[in-house]
This record gives sequence, structure tokens and C-alpha cells, in this order.
Amino acid sequence: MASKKNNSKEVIALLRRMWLIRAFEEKVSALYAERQIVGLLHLGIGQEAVAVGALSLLRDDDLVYGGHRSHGHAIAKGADINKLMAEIAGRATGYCGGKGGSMHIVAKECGFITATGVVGGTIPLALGAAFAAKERKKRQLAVVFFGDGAGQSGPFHESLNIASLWQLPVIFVCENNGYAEFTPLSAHTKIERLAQHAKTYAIPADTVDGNDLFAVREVMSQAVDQCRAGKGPAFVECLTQRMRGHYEGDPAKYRELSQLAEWKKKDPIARVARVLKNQKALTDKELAAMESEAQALAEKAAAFSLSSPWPAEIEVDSQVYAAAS
Amino acid sequence: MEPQPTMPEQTYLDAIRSGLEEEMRRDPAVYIFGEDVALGGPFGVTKGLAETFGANRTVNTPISEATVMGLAIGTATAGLRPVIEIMFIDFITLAMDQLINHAAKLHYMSGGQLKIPLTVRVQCGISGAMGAHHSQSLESWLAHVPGLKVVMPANPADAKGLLKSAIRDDNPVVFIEHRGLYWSKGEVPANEQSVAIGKAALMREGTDLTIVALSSMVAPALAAAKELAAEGISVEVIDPRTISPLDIETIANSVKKTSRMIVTHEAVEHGGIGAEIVSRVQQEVFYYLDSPIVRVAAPFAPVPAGPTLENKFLPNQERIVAACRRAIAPS
Amino acid sequence: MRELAYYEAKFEALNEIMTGDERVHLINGTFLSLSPHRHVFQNLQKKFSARMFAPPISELGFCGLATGAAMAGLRPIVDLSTGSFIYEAWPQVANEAANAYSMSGGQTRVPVVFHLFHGLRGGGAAQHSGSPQAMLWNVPGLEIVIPSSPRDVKGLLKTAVASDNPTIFVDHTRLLDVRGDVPENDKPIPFGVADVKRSGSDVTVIATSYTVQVALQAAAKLAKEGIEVEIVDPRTLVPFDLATILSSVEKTHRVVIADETHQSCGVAAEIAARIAESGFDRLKSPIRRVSTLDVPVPYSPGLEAHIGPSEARIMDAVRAALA
Amino acid sequence: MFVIRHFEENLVALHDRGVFGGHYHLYVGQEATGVPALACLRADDYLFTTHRNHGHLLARGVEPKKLFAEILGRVDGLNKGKGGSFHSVAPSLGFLHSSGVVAGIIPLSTGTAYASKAQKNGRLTVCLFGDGSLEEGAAPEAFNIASLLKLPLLFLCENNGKYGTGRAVAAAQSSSMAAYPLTDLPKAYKIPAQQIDGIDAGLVHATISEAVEKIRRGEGPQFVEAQTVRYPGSATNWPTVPAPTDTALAWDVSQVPENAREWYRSADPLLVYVRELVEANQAKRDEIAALESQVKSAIAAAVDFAVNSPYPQPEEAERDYFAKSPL
Repeated sequence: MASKKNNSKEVIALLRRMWLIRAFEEKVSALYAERQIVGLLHLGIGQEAVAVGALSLLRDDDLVYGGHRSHGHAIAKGADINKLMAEIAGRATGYCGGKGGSMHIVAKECGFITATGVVGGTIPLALGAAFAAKERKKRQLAVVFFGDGAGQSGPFHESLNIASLWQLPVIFVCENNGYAEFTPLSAHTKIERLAQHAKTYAIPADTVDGNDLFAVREVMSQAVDQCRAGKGPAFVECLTQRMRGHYEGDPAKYRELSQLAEWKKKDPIARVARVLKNQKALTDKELAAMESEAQALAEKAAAFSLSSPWPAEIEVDSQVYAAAS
Repeated sequence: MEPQPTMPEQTYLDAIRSGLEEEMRRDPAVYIFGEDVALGGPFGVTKGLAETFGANRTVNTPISEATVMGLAIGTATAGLRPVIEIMFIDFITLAMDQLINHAAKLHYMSGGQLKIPLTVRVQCGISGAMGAHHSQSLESWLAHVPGLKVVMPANPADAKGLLKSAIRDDNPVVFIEHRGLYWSKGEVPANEQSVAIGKAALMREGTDLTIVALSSMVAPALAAAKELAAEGISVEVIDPRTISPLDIETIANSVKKTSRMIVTHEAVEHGGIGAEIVSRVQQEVFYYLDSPIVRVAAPFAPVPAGPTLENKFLPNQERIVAACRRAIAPS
Repeated sequence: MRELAYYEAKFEALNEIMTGDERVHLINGTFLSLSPHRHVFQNLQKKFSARMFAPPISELGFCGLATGAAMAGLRPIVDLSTGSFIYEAWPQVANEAANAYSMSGGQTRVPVVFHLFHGLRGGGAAQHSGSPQAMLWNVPGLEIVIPSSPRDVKGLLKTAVASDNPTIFVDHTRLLDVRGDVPENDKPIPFGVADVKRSGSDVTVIATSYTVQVALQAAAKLAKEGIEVEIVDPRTLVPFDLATILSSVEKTHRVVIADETHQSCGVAAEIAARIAESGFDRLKSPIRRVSTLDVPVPYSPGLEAHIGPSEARIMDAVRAALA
Repeated sequence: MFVIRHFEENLVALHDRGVFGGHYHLYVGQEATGVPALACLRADDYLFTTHRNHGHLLARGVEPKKLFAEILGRVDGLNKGKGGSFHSVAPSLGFLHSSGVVAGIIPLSTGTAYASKAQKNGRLTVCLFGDGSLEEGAAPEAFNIASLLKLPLLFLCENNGKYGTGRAVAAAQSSSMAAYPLTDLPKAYKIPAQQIDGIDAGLVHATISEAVEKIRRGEGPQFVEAQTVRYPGSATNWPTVPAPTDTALAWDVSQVPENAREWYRSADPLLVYVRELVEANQAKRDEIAALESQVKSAIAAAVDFAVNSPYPQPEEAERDYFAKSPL
């Protein structure tokens, strides 16, 4: 049924979304280099196919939880890139009024519930959302993104256990980019595929090429259908690679350039573009236009952010506690 | 909601149960999570709730404190009003990251977009020689965390009233019960009466000295006050009930009147909530103080298991009285 | 006298410790957080890779591993890096390591060091700016070390490793590039001995960690106003040297406590309470606390700067103490 | 096995008499796991155990009188009265620390194993825990690290939830552990794991000695799940003794209360072992009865010792929270 979803019109929209993420993150990276943005930044350049592929199949009212590398997930769920960039820049006009920053994006209006700075920190939160959804019987889903680094943390295992026991409508999306912070996965565990853990807890799991938009959608659509039908959790492991270091400013010496060159061949955006071209759905000219369009939007977001006011100091001790409702 | 029979005399434990029951009846979004809660929990606090409201609202969880805490927080981000029971406060150590890095911060980090109406029920304290993994009082950790509220009821009425406020609060509230108080009895006013979080209670009026006592130390403090009254020393006893936010105004006003104060709690003195109370009071009413504020709390040691050691470890009426005498007549 | 950067002194200590005692193993982290001076760690790695373990992201797991290894006679130093991550290891640190010696009636020793970076680091936001030391001060069984200068970091790190107790070594990324005198083959610095970082007669400022450096700058400015500040650095919270502080208060009668943990139940609260109890008669004005405001650490730079124990806030508090 | 059994039964009696107040857990029903398993170890091996530790300590040779004294909080106790039932230790026998926190010891056990490997002293670590511990994230974190580093570590999971009662039902795989069989968890980390009947002393001894050999050969961690049936006396919060153990019960359980009879008939490892010995003509009934009465009187003496041991000086409460440091 995924193939049905892949009519070229829709694929073009997806490509546009992928370009938007790429352009957005490259702009963020540039601003960081110029010291116009400070703080701890984690970019997902090269992982766009996972975010867009996975979230393109969700309903607006599905709930998404991210990790520390989640700009792309927020955009894929429909976040406003102006508010997103402004948040990363610590401005008053940001989604969180400058209180959250890059690692703590919350865009509730579009169902991106929260990111976290703690590896694997939102996995249990997603269980809760799934529990609530199940109770409300609205066939809502919770989707949580995390990296392979989270696979060695206790709460990850506790969560698989509980999700399976209680048959919760949650989809675990593992972005296995082969690196936990600075260390290759092989140095962290003897398990090559994190999907194996899900299977241990009797959760249906699949591993796909995360740089292949169509493959991600194929597997994800099965997961969504199963979850939506109330048949319990699903686990989708996407093998991908990030082009950047762990955080901006990380020299990333621990990765050989050959790997990067290798990766460039697999660039998820180029791959989709190729397909559309072969289908004669888009010309080079249109593709180029799409790219510059995205870059223009990113530029506008940057301009909006940098011209936005800093939060007022009075803001500093507001919103520590919610006022009685 | 349907009316409940009023219960003049009730144990602390039953008061908590009826508080839970009334709130679950009042609001279908209230859910209970915890180990064995559907079976009543280790002390029977949640007894019967699964039968009344169904096992889907009184949920037995695996022994996975970290994840169950996160799960409860997650249900709160999705609109429920979870109540999670951590069997012993000692085991909250296992859920610290979810509680401190997530529950306490999500509202603020999200610029107010998210609310976490979470109640964390734990029981603490020394009762029955359980040793250093089942007897601790760890409230000051939690009072140190902006975004959390922390309450410590000392009697059945406050237990029920504060629990209701905690469940109705839109913020994460840690509700710290004392195991040693579970079977103590007291008057409990008619249902639906909640006790405001952040308001101290004046337990006894006096003019010569103020005792600020928490949780299990309120009773010995009142006994000490009686003992001293016989000697003509008039002692005022205040129970803060909530330690975050702290009702410093009530305490400071009392000290303005008495000019002398001691603080007593069961937790280890160093880094305890007493330190915060002393600092605040001396800052607010320094020039009213006639003698140093003394803390009567546990020594800087893990809780020993042996009963004699336990007794030595526990602050008690005797030590409170001695401290009061020192404060009245500094040597 | 020889001047070193803080990070150089720290790695000199690590190098001497590793060379001198083969029971010492380094677990996780680079002891530099994200600082660019990685080469010093890589040099150490070349020499001692056999005694280094880069574990998975399992704080609970590898802090337990270190604790167990210490019980069995090793002297592991764990780098938790970002202080907030200790919350994931909390059961092993606060429930196992801290209690083992006492619960065993003095039989089982746990000579482990948990090293972490606390505090405001610039954009760390609420989850990467934690200062857990105030909570840990409420945990009997843990020693807590909190250096503020190149000389102290070297001398205290050596004592921490030599100690037979679980020790929390509280470091601060903003200290790494601070320079200062570090004598050649300097002696280890005993725990429980405070250090007067600046002497003065008007107000005692008790400061910890990076805030000592901030307070020194504040003091220099206040000197121009004719206010002489005495700065006392406890250097270790457990054990705590109250005597040195009280003798300073004897002289100044006025106290400001500057520390980067949150105010409520923070480090400053405990210090203030002790002085108010034992030094009450020497005080001429209330003890003032300059702590991090009781809010989660905000991301935006202006907000972050606003909540910390800044030079300006310390100066205001000193003036208020004299008013 | 007799020592453990009569120790625990006397402990229940002491508690019912109000001689001590603390919460405690019995090892009754698991004797055929702990005793043969620990017999496979070297004197210098490390052991970590949990709140259910009495049987392990006794099986390893702890003097009953000292364990009684500790549980009663007396000065002659293993920990001088500071640990109690939850935290009794015996470092000279390799028990460095017993944790009252579920799964608290699992990460710790990787540490002693790590140290042994670093020190190349051939010492092995045995981590003894219950099935409930596997619900804590600490367990998989430790499995992963143990497997990664090929640590000399034996995970011995005592699953007393087999057709159990009370909490055991809630703890059975179906309701709180999705992984089944439990051995799938360590296997996921490439740790060899097997499930055996913990009531069969011979099987336990054979399995554990083989596992121990492999570990000593440097093959890395091993996992064994020993299944036993929950002792009816442990069904509630406060343990009881449905029927005092006596060799005679091995052949006639008519005196046992109806509700507990089946356990004594088929699931009591001690009585099973007694029958085996007799049927194999390795011992006569009266010899065993004689042995048991010796143990009974030894235990009675140990009880007297503990009850008459003084309480520690209260001031002790403030001592021993810091080791004396060189500086």
C-alpha cells in the first residue's frame, strides 16, 4: 500500500520537505560558524529521508517525540521554520521563547511534543503518550525518534518491555547512524542491529536503508497500519549516516573521509531527485529551483530570527510553574 | 459527583486512599501507576481502587522506576493526570533523570507549551529497622529542583487535603508520606475539602520560641512544647506542610514574635531542608533573632538497621527539648 | 613559580596518578568536556589505553562497574562529563557507593572518584547545566571536592584518588583555561582545608568552583570603592572546614555566599545555616546568598547570564551586607 | 540445606516473638540452587546478593550466630548491626555488598569482574538475583557491558516465580516481562544462557560447575536461570511457616495444612533431596534425622548467642560513614 502513496505529486512534496530540512540545517550550521548562534547543536544533515519518510504517513493528531538531533523531525511534522530557527537562536519569538533551544524543541501546535538533551530520554515519554492515546480510543499513535546510542541505556529496554506487555500504539524509530556521540556502535555493543532488542521483547521490527525515502515509507506504512489497528508497538530501525560531527564544532576526526565520500553517493535527497528525473516528473531546472526555494526560506527564517528580540529578562522566572487552570 | 460519607476519625493511610478515590471519581483523567498498585500496594493504600475504577486506571507496572516515571510524565504531556506510586522514596533514585530532567523542566523549556499535572506518591522515613535502602528521607533533593512542588503531610487531614491539591495541580508534585504515620489517626473534615499547597499550619501558639517541625517530627515537637509549657516556656509550633514552595512568611512572622527558633526534621541535617529554612529566616528577620537557630535532625550517616542505632539516629522529643532550652538560655 | 592552565595542571595530576598507581583506571569521557584541548587526553590515552574504558552510554551501568571495581581494590575515576547525567547513575552513586562502607559496618571500602562538570556553560540549557553537588551533600558517605584553581585541581585530584571513600569531583568547564601558579612537584592538598583566596577586612565572601574566579574580579572592583573583601574557598564540601570560615567572620562580621547551585536547599543554604548556628554572635548583618536563581537553566544567552552568580550580583550583595 | 532451612524457620519465630522488627525475606525453597551452586566456587571468588541473601551467606559458610545477630541488630552481627537483613555482608567470604534495591547489584558485579580481569587474578564474580531484577534497565546495561568486555561473571537468576503465588503471579513473565523465556535477554547480548530446574541439586551442581569452568577459561559471562516454586510461607508481606520442616515430611505430608501440602510434597527441594539420598542408599532415614537434629540444636545455640548479644553503643550510629583516608 506504500507504493500507492508514492505518486510523483506527493513525492515532489516530500522532496521539497527534505530540501527544506537540509537548507534549514545548513543555514543553522553557517550561523553557528559565524557565532550568531551559540550553544550545543546537533545536526541531522543526511538523515532527512528518515524524518520525512516516517512522518509523512502520520495524522496531524499523532504525537511525536524527538531526541537531541531533532530539527528535522520537527520540520517534518510541520513545524514553522521561523519559530524553530528563532528558538535555536534563543530569541523571544522562538517556539519556547528562547528557554529551550536546539535540544529542547517543542512545537505542540503541530504535534511535535518534545525533544530532549538526554540520550533516550523521551522514549518513556512516548510510551505515556501511547498509553493516553489508547485510553482515549482515538487511534492516535506516538512515534519516538532516537539514535543507536540510546540502545545501550536501561530505560530503552524497560520501554520495549512495557510497550510490548501493554500493546501500546507506539512506533520506535531508531536512527542508526553508526555513531554514539563520538564512538562507533561496534565499540558499545555486540549487537549490530538494534531491531534485535525489539524482537527479544516480541515487538515486530524491521531494519531498512534510512537513506532510501521509499524504503522508509514502505516499512513505516506497515508499522503505522499495525499500530493504528491496535496490534501493539512496532520498531523501525533506519540505517543512516550523519554528515556532521556529533555536535557543531566537533572536528569528527574519528570518521574517515572515505566514509563521507561513500556517503555522498547515498545522499537521500539526490536519490529521490534521480527517481523523479527518471520518471520525467521533474527537470533539472525544476530541481534546482526547488533547492534554491528551500534556501530562500531558510534565509528568511534566519533573517526573522536574527532580527527578533531577545527574551526580556523578566521572562527568566516565568513559566517555572504552570498557573492553575 | 456523588456524595461521600464524612469520616471524622480516619487513619493517615485511609485518608490518602479516600483522597485518591474521590479524585479518581471526580476526574476520569486521573490514573494510578505503580508496582502492585492494583493489588493494593505493599501497605494497602490503593486497596480496592482497581475494583472500583478498573485495572486500566490502576495500572500495575514492572519494576522499572525510570521508565514508569517517564511513562507517567508522557501521559501528562498527552492530557492525563497521572499519580505514580514509588514504593519507597529510596527508589526515587532510579527515576531521578526523568523526574529532574523532564518532569520538572518540560513546562519551562517549552516556554509554557507543555503542562505536567503529575503526582508522585512516595513514602519515606524510619519505621521498622529496614536499613539504609528503605528508611531515607530525601525531600531536600527534590526541594532543590525548580519546577517541582514538594509536600510532606504530618496528619490524616493534611494528607487527604494536600493529595487533592496535588492531583489538581498542573505541575509535578512530589507527595511524601511517612510510613511511620500510616496508622496514626486524626480528624478528617468533609470530602472535597483540599489543603492549599504552600501554606504552613500553626499547630500550637506560643510566645517564647518557635519550633518548625516537618512530617514525623510534628508530634514530638508538640509533645516537647507541652513539656516546656509545664516549665512556663511558651512554644509555638509550625508545620510548613509544603517544603517547595516554602511558606517563609508564616515562619518569619512567628519568629518576629518569639525571636527564637529551632528546626527539626528526620532527614540528615547536612544539606537538609532545615538549612534552607534557617538561611531564609535569618535573611528575613535577622535583627529579631535573640539566639542562633538550631537544627535538630539526623546525623551525617546512612540510616543504620539495628533498633538501638536507629533510635540514636532519630531526632526525638528529648533532643528537641534540649535544643529549646539552649535557644532560650544560650550558654 | 610556574604558571599553568587549569586543564594542564589537571592532566599533569592525571598523568602522575596513572603513572604512580596501576590500580587507577579511567572510565568514560575525556575529563575535558567539549574543550578543544583534546590532545592532552590523547597523550594520556597513548600511555595508558590498557587502563581506560570507553563504555556505552549506560551511566547506571558504568558507574556501578566503577563502584564494584573499587570494592575489589581498583581505584577507578569515572568521568560523567555533563553533571546532569549523574541523575541516571544516581542509584549506584547515592544508594550503593555511598552506603556500602557504613552498611557493611566498615568492612567494604569504595575508593571510586566520580568526576563531573557542573554549572552554566553557555547554551547548555536546562539539561546540560546541572549542579548536583548540593543534593549530594545530603548523602552521607560521599566526599565532595570542588576546586577553583590550577593548583587546587592538581592537589585535590591526587587526594581524591588516594581517598578510600567514594568522592564526587565537581569541576567546571569555564575553569579549564584559567591560568595560575602550580609549583613543581607540589604536595597533594588535604580535604577539609579551606583556602583564603584573597584577604580583606570588610566582608567575607565564601565562594566555590568557578564562582571563586568571578568573586575575585568582583573583589578587585570593590577595592576601588574602598571595600576590602576576603574570599574564602572551602575547596571541599565534605569534609567541610567551618573553622577557617568562622575566623574570617570573626574579622569581618559580614558574610556573602556565592555559589552556582540553585538557591533553595543549595550549597549556600547549608553554609549559611552553619554560620548562623555557630557564628551567630559574630554576625552584624544577615548572611546573603548569591546563588543561581530557582529556575531551570534557560537556553537564551541573556537569560542564562541573568540567573547565575554574576560579578554584579556579588558586588550588590557585598554592598548590601555593609549597608 | 538443613542449616538454611532451620535458620529461616527460627528467624520467623524470632520475628513473631518480636525479637526484631525489620522487614526480611526467606530463602526457603531455593536451597537446592544456592548450596550446590556456591559449592562450585573458589574461596576467593566474589559474590553479590540481594534482599533474599540469608541462604547464600549460610551456604558460603557464614556462621549462623553472626547472621542472626546482624538481623537482630546486635554488636556481634556481620555488620555490627548496621546492615540488617537487607545488607548483611561477609567480605572475607567474597560478599562485599548486598543491596536492598532491586537490580542494584547487577552493575556492581560487572565491576568486581572488571577488576579481576584487570588484575589477572582468576577470580570470578557470581551475581545472584531474582527474576524481578530483569525488569530494571540496570540489568540489560550490565549484560551489554559484561558481554562487550568478556567479563568473568556468572549471572545466576533465581526465578522463584514458577507456578508461584502472591506477587510471584504478578511477576510471572505474562504480566511484567515480555521477554520469554527470560534467557532471551542475556542471549540477545550473546551471553550463553540456560534455564534449569532449581529444585534438582544434582543438575544445578553440574550446570554451574560447567558454566564456571567456561568462565575461568576466559569465555566471558554466562547466565543460568534456576526455576523454583515459591515457598507458601513467602506468599504474604510477612513470612510464615506453614509447617515446621522435619525429615519425616519427606514421606508423609498429611500433617501439613491443605493449602501448603502440594509444595511440601513436590516442590520442597530439601525433602526432594532427602528422598533421593535414601532411595539411592547414600544415607539412611535415621542418619538424616540424626543430622537434622544436630543442625536444629546448633541453630538453637546460634539463636541464644544472638539474642544474648548486646546492642551496639548508640554512638556507633555516627561512626563508620567514612573510611579513614591516608591524608
